[in-house]
Amino acid sequence: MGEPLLEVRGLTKSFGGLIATDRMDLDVTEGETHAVIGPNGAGKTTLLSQLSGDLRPDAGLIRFVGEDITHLGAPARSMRGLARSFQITSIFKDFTALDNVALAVQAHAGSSFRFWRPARRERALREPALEVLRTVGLAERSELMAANLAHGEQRQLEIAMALATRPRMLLLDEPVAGMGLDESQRMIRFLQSLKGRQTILLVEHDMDAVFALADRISVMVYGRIIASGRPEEVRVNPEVRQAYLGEDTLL
Amino acid sequence: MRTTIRASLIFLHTALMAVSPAAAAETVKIGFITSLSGPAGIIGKHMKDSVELALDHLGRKVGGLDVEIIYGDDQRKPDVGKQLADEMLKKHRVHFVSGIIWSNVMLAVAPTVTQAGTFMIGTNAGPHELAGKMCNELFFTTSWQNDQTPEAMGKYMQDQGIRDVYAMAPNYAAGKDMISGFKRYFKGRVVDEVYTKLGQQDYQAEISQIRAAHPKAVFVFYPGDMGIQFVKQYVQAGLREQIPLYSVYTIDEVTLPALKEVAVGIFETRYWSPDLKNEANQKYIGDFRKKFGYTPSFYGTQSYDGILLIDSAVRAVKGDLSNRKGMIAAMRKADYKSTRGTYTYNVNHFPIQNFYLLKTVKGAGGEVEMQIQKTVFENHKDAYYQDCGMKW
Amino acid sequence: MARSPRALTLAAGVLMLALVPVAAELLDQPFYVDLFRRIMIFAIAALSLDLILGYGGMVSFGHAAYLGIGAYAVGVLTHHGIANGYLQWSLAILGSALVALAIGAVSIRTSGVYFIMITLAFTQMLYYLGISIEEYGGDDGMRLAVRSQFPGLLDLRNATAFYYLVLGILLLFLLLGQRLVDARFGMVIRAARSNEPRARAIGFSPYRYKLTAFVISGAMCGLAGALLVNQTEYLTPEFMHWTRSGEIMFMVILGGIGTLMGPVLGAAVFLLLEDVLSAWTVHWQIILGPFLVLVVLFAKKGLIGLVPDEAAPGG
Amino acid sequence: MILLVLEQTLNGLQYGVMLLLMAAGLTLVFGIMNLVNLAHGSLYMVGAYLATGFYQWTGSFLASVALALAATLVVGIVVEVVALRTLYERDHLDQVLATFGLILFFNELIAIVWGRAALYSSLPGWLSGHMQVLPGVRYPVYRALVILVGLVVAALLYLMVTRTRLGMLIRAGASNRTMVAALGVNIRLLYTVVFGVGAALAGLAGLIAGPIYAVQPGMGEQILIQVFVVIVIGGIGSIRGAVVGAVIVGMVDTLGRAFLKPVLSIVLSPSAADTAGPALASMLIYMLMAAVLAVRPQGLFPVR
Amino acid sequence: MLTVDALETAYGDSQVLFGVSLAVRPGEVATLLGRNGMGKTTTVRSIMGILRPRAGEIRFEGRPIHGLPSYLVAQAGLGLVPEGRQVFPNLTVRENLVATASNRLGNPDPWTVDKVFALFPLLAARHRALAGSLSGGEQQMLAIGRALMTNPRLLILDEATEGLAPLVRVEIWHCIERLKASGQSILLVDKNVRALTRVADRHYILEKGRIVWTGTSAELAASEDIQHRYLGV
Repeated sequence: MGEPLLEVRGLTKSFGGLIATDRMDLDVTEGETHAVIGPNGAGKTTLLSQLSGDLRPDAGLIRFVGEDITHLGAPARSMRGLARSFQITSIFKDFTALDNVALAVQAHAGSSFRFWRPARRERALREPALEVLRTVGLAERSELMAANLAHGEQRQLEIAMALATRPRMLLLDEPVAGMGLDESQRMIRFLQSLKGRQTILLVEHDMDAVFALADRISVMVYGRIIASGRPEEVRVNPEVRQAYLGEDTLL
Repeated sequence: MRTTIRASLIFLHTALMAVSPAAAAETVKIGFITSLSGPAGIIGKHMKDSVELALDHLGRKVGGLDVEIIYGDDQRKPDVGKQLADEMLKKHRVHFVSGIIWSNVMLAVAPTVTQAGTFMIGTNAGPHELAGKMCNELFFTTSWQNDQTPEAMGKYMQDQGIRDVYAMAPNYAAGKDMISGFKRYFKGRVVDEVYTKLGQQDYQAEISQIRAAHPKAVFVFYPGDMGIQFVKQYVQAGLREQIPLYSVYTIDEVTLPALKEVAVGIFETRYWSPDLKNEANQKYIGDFRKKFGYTPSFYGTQSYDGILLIDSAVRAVKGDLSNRKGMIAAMRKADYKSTRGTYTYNVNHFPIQNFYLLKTVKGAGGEVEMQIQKTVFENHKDAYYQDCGMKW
Repeated sequence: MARSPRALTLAAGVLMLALVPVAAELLDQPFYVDLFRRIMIFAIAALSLDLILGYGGMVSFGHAAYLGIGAYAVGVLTHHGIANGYLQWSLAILGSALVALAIGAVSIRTSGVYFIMITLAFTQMLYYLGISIEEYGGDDGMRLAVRSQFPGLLDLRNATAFYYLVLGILLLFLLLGQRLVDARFGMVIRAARSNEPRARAIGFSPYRYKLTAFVISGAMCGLAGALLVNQTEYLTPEFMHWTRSGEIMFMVILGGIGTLMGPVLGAAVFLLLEDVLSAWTVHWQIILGPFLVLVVLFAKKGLIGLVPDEAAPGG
Repeated sequence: MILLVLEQTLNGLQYGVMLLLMAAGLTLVFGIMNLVNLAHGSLYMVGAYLATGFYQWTGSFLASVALALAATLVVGIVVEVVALRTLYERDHLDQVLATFGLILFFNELIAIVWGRAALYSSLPGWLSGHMQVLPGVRYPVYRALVILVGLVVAALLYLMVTRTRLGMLIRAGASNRTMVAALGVNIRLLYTVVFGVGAALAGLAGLIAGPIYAVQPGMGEQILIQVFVVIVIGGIGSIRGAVVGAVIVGMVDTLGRAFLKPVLSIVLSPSAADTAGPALASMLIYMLMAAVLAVRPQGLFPVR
Repeated sequence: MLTVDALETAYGDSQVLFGVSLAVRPGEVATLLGRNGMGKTTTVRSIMGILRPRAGEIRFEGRPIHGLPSYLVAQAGLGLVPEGRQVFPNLTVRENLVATASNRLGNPDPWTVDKVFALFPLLAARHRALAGSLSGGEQQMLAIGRALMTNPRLLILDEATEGLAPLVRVEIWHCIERLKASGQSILLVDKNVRALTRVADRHYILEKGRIVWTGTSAELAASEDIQHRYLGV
């Protein structure tokens, strides 16, 4: 293994008296699917938002492809190949599904300071967008308003938008949250299909999804990574079981 | 079917009648612009009531023709006045525009009206531009040129040997005219000239400055609402006993009901006073009090005079409203019963008239009123008529 | 697309506007040329506001500033004896674009109520600046000695020629606006309005686009200001009074936010209502006020919402 | 010169106190109900008219103050219940427009009832005099009283917000109204009470302003924008911010008008100072607001 | 004392609850279990009147409370400790407790600030601190104390141990046990099966907006399959 694609050192973020990220270190290697698990409120989404540039850390360093990106904003990180999905579905609700993805394509296809030609007639934007929709299985729903898609479909669209930016690394925030069993199975199968081709940092609660997808797992509690390793290692780690899965031993 | 056609024809006929200019000629249309809203609204009321009284006296006819008055509220804003004038000219097709309290409004309105070939009969504002370079044969005023009244006060104060005067006025066309008029005859030291925002209501900060400057006297021009506020606050601050106050267009029948005793002893100069003894004035004041229940002001007399002046012009051309030359010639004679007595017009269509010194006193009945003390100027001409190119 | 009810409404509206001078001539009511020219000028201002308000989600409560800048550009040059319209109007557009750039650069960093308030604050500054410059009439403002002159092209003193020029500009801006909002640029500002964090996450820096839209909008409104001062032939800081911003905003909402025809319709209905109501009673605002409240509460999509439309994607 | 500065400081304080009375209600409504209420100035106007009206009717200044305060409280509650309740859930744009509509309505209503011309309310004799503040400095009794009343009201408000249950609920509501309701507090009633109190304070400002300014339709809008500047500078929703903001704005505005011109004339030529002085003075508070927002986008005392 | 019958709730167009039915008896500790996004919090919010249910019936001590505004639901005797704690950050600890305190139903031995401090000594030490400056565990204790100060007949805790350090969680569980011992009825919403089987009497498992399993602690503890299928343990 060479240089990690993403390197986090001493990352710290607190809200008032609440320490959400506590001197955290994390490495993600090119090509792997790395899951961060932990109970709700452990600071997973806060971590992801700092990685994507939506939140400014109080201290620490984030390095991506060898470059220090700690002080870059979200758009700049997207341009460098970091794409995120949101835990609470975040799409352009009053645009069609295709528009949503085409916008993501547009952001990475030359200047958007173009004032005359209708963007909806630009094949260079529409065709790649449609292609991505096809990959996630939303091609038939492309002309529907995003707001009118089912919840699971909106989650798929969320991933499609991230993929359309052709990222080097995907940051996925609970991609199967709120999905029924069938929907989450489908999503998991789709994400499995990306494995190997796409580096993924996955924050997830659903253990089925995590163990189905992850090459490596880091366990986060109280803003800190308490253990990191291959799934089977983590599964048997007593510290993890105690901290994450229950406190029976203490009761 | 037939009735429908007939009805349509009648409708069409009426519609054509309504818009054809020939039909309009049977009525004199006068647009009267004044300030009806806000703090200055009280002045507008004086003027509007006087216009109505004038029409009563004329039997609701002007020059023998039916009359239609369109009132407009300029809100003391020149742009609003201009817009009103445009509307009166283009939408209502008025023959005369009259009224206007404020010189800044007048400067916006008068050229608009005269350029459209319509008469502008000013009944208060007299900015120096209109007396001089911008004078126009279609512009007449029944009031005065702004500088004249403060000239009288300047002369009086000069004669009294008063020195070190602090001068204040609102920051607009008339305010500057007033101070320059004052300085034309007052030769002592002007400690400071302060211009405040037109319509300002709180003068406490300025009053503090006056106190710090400790002049020998204060000269102000604060018409209408501004006068009420300024004088009250001047008294409240305890300056009245420290520094005497002289004013023009500040203490009058508009402000006295609000000021009452506070104003007693203050001097003003003016061309008119309720106690001016002539038949027209006594009739006007008597009927006005009877109809409206309060004492009229010079704003009212001027507006009343304005309607009478228009009446004299229309009468002279026997109702031929297209005869502009005839009407101009008639108005130049000032041939009507003015409340100030007889007067003549200067070449610039501004009156040549007397100016008096007035004092606020407690009258016999205990009410506070203004009384003429003496005549400061007789047949006083304004300082700008030589700049006016009109010859007649 | 071409046959949608809205397209027909647009065509009918344009036809009607084009016929106003003819009708006014026939009825011998030249006043209506003035009235409808005024309506179209405010329609341009409202349209410019809607570009950032409806499409960009920026609640600018200081749009009257650009009306003022445009008007002052014309008025000041005329005051110094330069009546050349090309120069005046270029300055109006350029000047308001620059001011919009300055105001936008600061205010777009804030959001919500603070954006409303800071745009208002800047406009108040300009308003008081206008009031204090004695040279250009201060409080009183000043008459425009002559209308802008376009030697060899047309004469604005001719009410009809001026009318058709304004109509032409309005139509041009409608077309430009349509292209703008559908082009890549428009997609970005609409996306940023719809969901700014998402727009950032896919790689757009909304700030630059919003600022550009803000500047374009300011420039358009500046031209409206240049037209307005020619219309009234009077320059006054009142053009920049905050209630004017409120009125323009109301026109947008009344007509239909986030559409191009909406602001035009809104301006027409607002000013006609004002004309009709004020002729009927001096207390017309007691009707207009509650009407405004009702529109806000119950006609969320504005009047244009009453005209059916094919589900136009990407509001 | 020192006496002049002192006197102008008093003037600034007096103006600041008026702003504070307006700002207190507005900032609470803004902060806890998230409502941009442009019509707050109308309540100020209503207070001024009612006080003037009651004074003419009763002939007693103190009685008119009491009656006008009670009446504006009622008017405020009626306005809240009838018109504003539905606006809490709307976005700021809707609120701005709807309350702009209310302004037109109120101004016109007042114009119909009292006419468009301004009313002048006079003061009873015991208030219309002046007092010796320092040797050589006389200050109007009424304005001194205004300052005193304002400071007392500010202190009471501060105690109310920091010490009482109502104050705690107001602050709690500003940060999380759902939770306040879920813990058994009738938040609607709380809103109505707060709005009523805010209205009464605006009414108090209005009736105080009556004898200083002209009582006329539209008088509320002349002060409203300044009040917005106050609460934006202070931090929306913060009473402390409103107090500090009001004093700052009152001082900056008054002292700017009084001293900017002379100060500038030291640096610039007199004619340039004549032009720039008043221009800068009237822009000063807006520049201040822009500067504060540039450095602290949530105002000086952010609520959260 | 609380019965929920065929509750349906939607956010706009998307329905989240499809007929949830459950009941809590006086003095008992019941739980609502389920993975994230299954509708647990939506159920709580619907009960509390924060969300308006589309259909179904909610009764508390025999009185229908569905459709009531949330303050009336609370006044009827329900005390909420919400998901994410939601203390008032700009109020001090003491103020948080006092601001909404009440005893409308006439608890003969009402909660006081001192009693809450006795239950959570950590809070007593910080009573003048702003709630926003507390640690997560302290905030959770404060949120529980705040709800207790309304003297509720039924206490609802939504994800009360989420994201807390193990030691703190243990303290919270001990506190709940003590409350139970004092006769307090409690509805717990959580994912923490092991701890819950000790504290609680009965369990409801929520899956995609429906109750899919009900049983006692013993039954739940015995059924590895149910635990795995619905709770991912």
